[in-house]
Amino acid sequence: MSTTMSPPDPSLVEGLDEPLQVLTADGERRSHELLDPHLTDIDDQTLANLFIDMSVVRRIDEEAVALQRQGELGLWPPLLGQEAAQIGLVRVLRDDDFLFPSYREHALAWCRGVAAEEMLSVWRGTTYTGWDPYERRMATPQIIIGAQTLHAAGYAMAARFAGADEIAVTCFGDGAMSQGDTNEAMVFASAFHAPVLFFCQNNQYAISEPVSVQTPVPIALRPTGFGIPALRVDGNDVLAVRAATRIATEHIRSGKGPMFIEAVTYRMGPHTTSDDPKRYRDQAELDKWSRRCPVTRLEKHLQSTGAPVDSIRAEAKTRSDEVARSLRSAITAMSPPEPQTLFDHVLTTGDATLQRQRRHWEQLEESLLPEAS
Amino acid sequence: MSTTMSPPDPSLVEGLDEPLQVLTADGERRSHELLDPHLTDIDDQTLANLFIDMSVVRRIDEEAVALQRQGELGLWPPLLGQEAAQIGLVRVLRDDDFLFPSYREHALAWCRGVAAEEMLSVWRGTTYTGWDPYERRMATPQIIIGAQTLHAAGYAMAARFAGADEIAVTCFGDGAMSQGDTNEAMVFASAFHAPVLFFCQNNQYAISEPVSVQTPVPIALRPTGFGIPALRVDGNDVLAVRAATRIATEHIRSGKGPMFIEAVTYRMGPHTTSDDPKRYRDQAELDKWSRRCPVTRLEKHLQSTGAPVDSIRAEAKTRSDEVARSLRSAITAMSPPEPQTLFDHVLTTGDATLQRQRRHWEQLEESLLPEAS
Amino acid sequence: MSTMTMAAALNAALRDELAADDSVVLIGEDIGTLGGVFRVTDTLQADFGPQRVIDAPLAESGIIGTSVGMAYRGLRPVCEIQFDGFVYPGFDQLVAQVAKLHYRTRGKVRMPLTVRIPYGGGIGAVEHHSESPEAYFAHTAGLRVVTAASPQEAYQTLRAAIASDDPVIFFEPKGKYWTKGEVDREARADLTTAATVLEGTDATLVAYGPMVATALDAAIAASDEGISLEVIDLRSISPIDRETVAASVRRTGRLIVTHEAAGTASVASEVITGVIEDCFEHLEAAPERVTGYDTPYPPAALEEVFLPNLDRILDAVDRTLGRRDSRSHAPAHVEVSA
Amino acid sequence: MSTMTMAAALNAALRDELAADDSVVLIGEDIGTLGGVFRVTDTLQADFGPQRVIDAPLAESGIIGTSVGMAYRGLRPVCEIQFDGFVYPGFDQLVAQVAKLHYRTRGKVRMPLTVRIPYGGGIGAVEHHSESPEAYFAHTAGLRVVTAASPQEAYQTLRAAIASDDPVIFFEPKGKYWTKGEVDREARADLTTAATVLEGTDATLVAYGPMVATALDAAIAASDEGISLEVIDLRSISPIDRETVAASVRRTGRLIVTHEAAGTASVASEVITGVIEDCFEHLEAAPERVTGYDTPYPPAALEEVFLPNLDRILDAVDRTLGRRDSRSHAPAHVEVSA
Ligand SMILES: Cc1ncc(C[n+]2csc(CCOP(=O)(O)OP(=O)(O)O)c2C)c(N)n1
Ligand SMILES: Cc1ncc(C[n+]2csc(CCOP(=O)(O)OP(=O)(O)O)c2C)c(N)n1
Ligand SMILES: [Mg+2]
Ligand SMILES: [Mg+2]
Repeated sequence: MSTTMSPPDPSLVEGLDEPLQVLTADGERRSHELLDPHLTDIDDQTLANLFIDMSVVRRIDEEAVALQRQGELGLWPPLLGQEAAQIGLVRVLRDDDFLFPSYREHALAWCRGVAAEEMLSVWRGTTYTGWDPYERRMATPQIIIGAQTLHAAGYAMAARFAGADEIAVTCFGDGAMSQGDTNEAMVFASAFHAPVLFFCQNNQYAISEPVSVQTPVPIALRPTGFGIPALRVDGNDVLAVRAATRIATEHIRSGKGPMFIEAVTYRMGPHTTSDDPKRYRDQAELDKWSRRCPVTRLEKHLQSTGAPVDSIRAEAKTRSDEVARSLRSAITAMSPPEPQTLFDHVLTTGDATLQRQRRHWEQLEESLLPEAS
Repeated sequence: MSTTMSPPDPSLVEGLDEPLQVLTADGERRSHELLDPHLTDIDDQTLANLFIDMSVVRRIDEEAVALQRQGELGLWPPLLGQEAAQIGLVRVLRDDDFLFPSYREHALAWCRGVAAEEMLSVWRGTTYTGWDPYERRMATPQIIIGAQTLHAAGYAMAARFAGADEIAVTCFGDGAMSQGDTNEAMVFASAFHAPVLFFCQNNQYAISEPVSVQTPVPIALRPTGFGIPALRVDGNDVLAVRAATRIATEHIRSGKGPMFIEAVTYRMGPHTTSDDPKRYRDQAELDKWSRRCPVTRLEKHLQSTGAPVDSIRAEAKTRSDEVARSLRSAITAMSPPEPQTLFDHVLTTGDATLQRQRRHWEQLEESLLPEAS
Repeated sequence: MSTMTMAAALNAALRDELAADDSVVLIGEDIGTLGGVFRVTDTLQADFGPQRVIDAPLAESGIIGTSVGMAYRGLRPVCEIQFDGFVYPGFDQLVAQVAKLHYRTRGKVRMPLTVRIPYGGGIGAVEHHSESPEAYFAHTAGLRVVTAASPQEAYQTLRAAIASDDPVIFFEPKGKYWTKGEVDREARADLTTAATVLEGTDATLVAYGPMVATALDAAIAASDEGISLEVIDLRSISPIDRETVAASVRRTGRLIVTHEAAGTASVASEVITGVIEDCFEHLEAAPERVTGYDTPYPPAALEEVFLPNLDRILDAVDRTLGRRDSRSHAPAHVEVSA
Repeated sequence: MSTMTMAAALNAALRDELAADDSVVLIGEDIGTLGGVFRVTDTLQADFGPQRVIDAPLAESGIIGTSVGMAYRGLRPVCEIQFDGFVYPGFDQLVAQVAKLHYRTRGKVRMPLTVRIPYGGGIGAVEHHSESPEAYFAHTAGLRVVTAASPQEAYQTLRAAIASDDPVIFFEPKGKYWTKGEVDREARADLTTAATVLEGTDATLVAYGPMVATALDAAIAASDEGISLEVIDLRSISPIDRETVAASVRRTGRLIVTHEAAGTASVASEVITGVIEDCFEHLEAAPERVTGYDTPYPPAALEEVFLPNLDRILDAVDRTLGRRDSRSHAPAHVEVSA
């Protein structure tokens, strides 16, 4: 009972004063006692791959924004500025770890083998789900803020009950910290010692609301109140996120229960293509964060290590161009769903009422065929 | 923005290892650096009054249980064992502070001038509300777990916006800590710096579930994650609760924002009169807590101070007998509401549909009058 | 075959499903050690362990939301909502996730959840413990909504609900938990068809859950006056078995629908509208609804006024039959309430 | 009088209420600096300050629940739910607290909240941004549920909602935010009466919110074929002005009800059932409902299939009039969709 409960581990949260960082804004590698042991595999090739990943997903993002402007998409939520947070996370997860994202984790989908056009199809409005969640071991975009965090906690509970060692990972934003569901997810994860990683991308805004509207204290402090250890990391430093993710996943996989990572980053673009950030934030702030751009930072770091930056850049460009080309042709070739599919998959088995509605719709369509008039 | 936010005050929570206490289980007064400065007004008369308060509310509780057995009430949620927590709290609040209780805070209602029969009328099933919330500055029992915490946060926001210095106080249990609403209430209170006191009576159980089902860490840790300072206090020590409440209310009234108190206590009776605790807890546990009984503890303390215990006891008995007597006569005399009041107060103004339903009901009743057959 | 209460029949159904299928898990508040506040899960945790019969933290959204996650990983969660009035904190997960995931994913993800909700009034309970929220779920596409009127139906319908790959909201008429009946544990049920529990010729009386017994009482009282009522137990509240209802109304030409929930935008409105669409031309009189009034569920002292009863049903029968004088029911009334 | 969009009319109503009554406060997500995702609260925070126009943390239950607390202390909160599909996390506070507090306290505590919900589809949005959840609230006793079809009505109905001592769920047809109209800021409205927006003799067509415009188009198309439709704008979804609807049906003998929400246990079911109760004997044909189908709201590419439209309404009109051949509408259809 709580009266005899031991006080929390003082090391329950790291990085509160300054987010954990190993790459400075200028791309210099700083040694870091906590993180370095988890970066021993970092070599030029790994760095190059990370750079290429980040470049490609940024390009997909740019293409999506352009396609929306051209009317090929209804909406798009850009990840611009959050590449390091997402790539740093997903590249050290196991293939059998299951992801429960929000709507902005395009980099996770990409690294799980989702084709760019599959991602965009949701935002084109042709479907609500661009890929098979089981095939990619990643749920499709969740729009209800916070809802997916409970799904991840439940998935992790089931994994633990099954004695499996895969973990569930859920991504959400700073705004999601205020939803009851996100807090209840921490309650259940903590109570059931569930193998789940809470990954919060604090991109400083919930649409127009700065994170200060949600909380006057650092987000990473929240999970500690639930007994969940947290790491607060520079989300624009791909190596720091990578190391933090390794620390967290090892902790979780070893049966020590859930963990929480706050990746401190910045949404460099609008909330979505229909948002106008100029209404709520100034250029100075944008400039400040541009100097912390995660892609440039890694590029500078590559230079400092003497890696063949030009060829890496070229490689990234080639890959991005390929992706962009096939994306464009695939999207413009994408045909809308057959109208009668409206009636499919409501229940798994027939439903007389809906069948009847479908038949009535078909008869009416029939009667309206142009040649009929 | 959170990146530049200062880490939390290390003294954000007191009493994690051992709940704050000034009266030992044997009623000995221990000196306490943090609490003593807030107990300077304690003299024999105050102690006697506290003892009488606790005795009277315990008697009301006993009478209610008996009346339920006799079929005069449908249900009753006993406060047995939680007298010190509730009296310690309410007796140092200001009359204009507004209370948002759950369903077990009978002592709060009593000290706010609610007649015992008004309290019981809700559990007799004659009404949902036994008193005027504005007259008593106390909302009537809230049954939806956690819902009232948001009401308190909102009330406090309004008080702050109005520049008033009264505070809102909300009472809830250990189980309520898991509800989204309770956590959202801490989000709003913290974000708006609202003058609200979160008072959690951790009575170790949510019906049959021990608090360990809700959280593996002390409850008082939770608010700190929201940036809300907390005190963890021995809820069976009326002086400790009194001092903690003074610390919290002074903090809140001085504009420093919300505070949280976890009163560690024990529900000595069943969850309600329809519950059978033997199904989920053993006698040994009950015995352990009986030795910590808040009323006996204060009685022993009175003895140790050389106060006239016998006359105080006699006084308490007389008062309790009076209350019990008038309660019994009032309850048995209580008449059920007029049937047509079913249709009152749905909306503040007439509603044709409901009027019509009411008329139809009246006609049917009319047609069924015995003399008619 | 054995005689048991509805609560025992539900317990048996849960036990048999837990034994038959390892992927079935129960989750809810106080369902473990305590065996549920109504003892419907009594002894199940002792027999199947705390990972199959899970005492959950006190959070309904958390119970439904984590069940969604467990379903993602192949489990068949059976959630218990302790009382009807406590389902609302889980409403978002139910209507925006559980009901939509199969549609959202074009069939890729199935949500074979069962959500058990003890519901209905007449038990002298406190606020939030006597509600009938079925219309909210009937209006929500993607959910099956069912109930049961007898121990046998409770047993077989709950098993069918758990076995179904659709999410099913299973409303248990808590007022009938202690009524006894024969239960055949071999019998199986579908989740789609209504049952004609009494055949009649003068009017069709549609009920479900706790009101089926009252409907049968009404039929008896009516028969004393030479009125023959056909009583239909809807069983599936959504989708509704319109065939069975319409077939009956085509024969009787008259319809009365009764349930405890308030009448506005209710299941009764839907049954009546469906009949209008299916066999308007066969109606010889205006269909009648006999439901709770459009007030919140009242304090116990007023619930008898709120709830539909024999007299209100017989009064409606009279109206559909064009017989206005209701006094004749006074005796029947006395009889029954005696 | 001045011409403005519905969004501007709503902004004007909020501004005028904020100015007229110090106890009015606005709370919601992004309603401050941003002025709301639809700009309905544009410039209000700048003019009335952050304590009267409150940017809330991202939590709907918190928004409704703290508004209850603010109302306890005498304020008149106007809550904005950013989109229809996000109201469900606040459902418990709405149905178990806001709707019940006045009844629970026997009139001692009033809940003069207004909850603004931009609703409805046809705007090519992503999931959860095009729903019509009004039936959930219409079924809930203790709430007023209203909507508006024109800038003028939006202005006066929102002001009446804020001035009302009852909790009001105000559904704003977001698809009509940018339609313009004359607005008289002196005009006042009640929250209870329906409006006959077009008089006719052959059939009564009941609509509200975004469907009123479509209903009027249908009336025009029908008149080309010599059919005279009476169009009623319900305005108050709950309680429903049954007098006005029944009076019309008594004259026309025929009824069609249309809304975007799914049809089962819906407002259409209720309007039809109410008419059955009020004037069954005047009905010359079965009433028809033309609503969204019983599926979740579909992806944008399919919403035109889901939503009721001119053809479906005219088809229903034909059915009530016993004219089966719908082809004749093809031209009308082409016309309108051109
Ligand atoms: C329950 C709910 N309420 C409101 C919204 C509208 N909405 C969409 S995104 C958003 C802000 C989310 O901010 P955050 O959680 O920080 O994620 P980010 O967009 O910054 O990645 C809001 C309010 C929603 N989608 N769901
Ligand atoms: C939303 C909701 N869910 C479930 C319940 C049923 N219920 C009533 S009391 C209770 C336990 C509450 O425990 P706690 O918060 O510790 O308060 P206590 O009864 O111990 O004072 C539960 C689960 C409820 N009233 N409301
Ligand atoms: Mg954000
Ligand atoms: Mg408790």
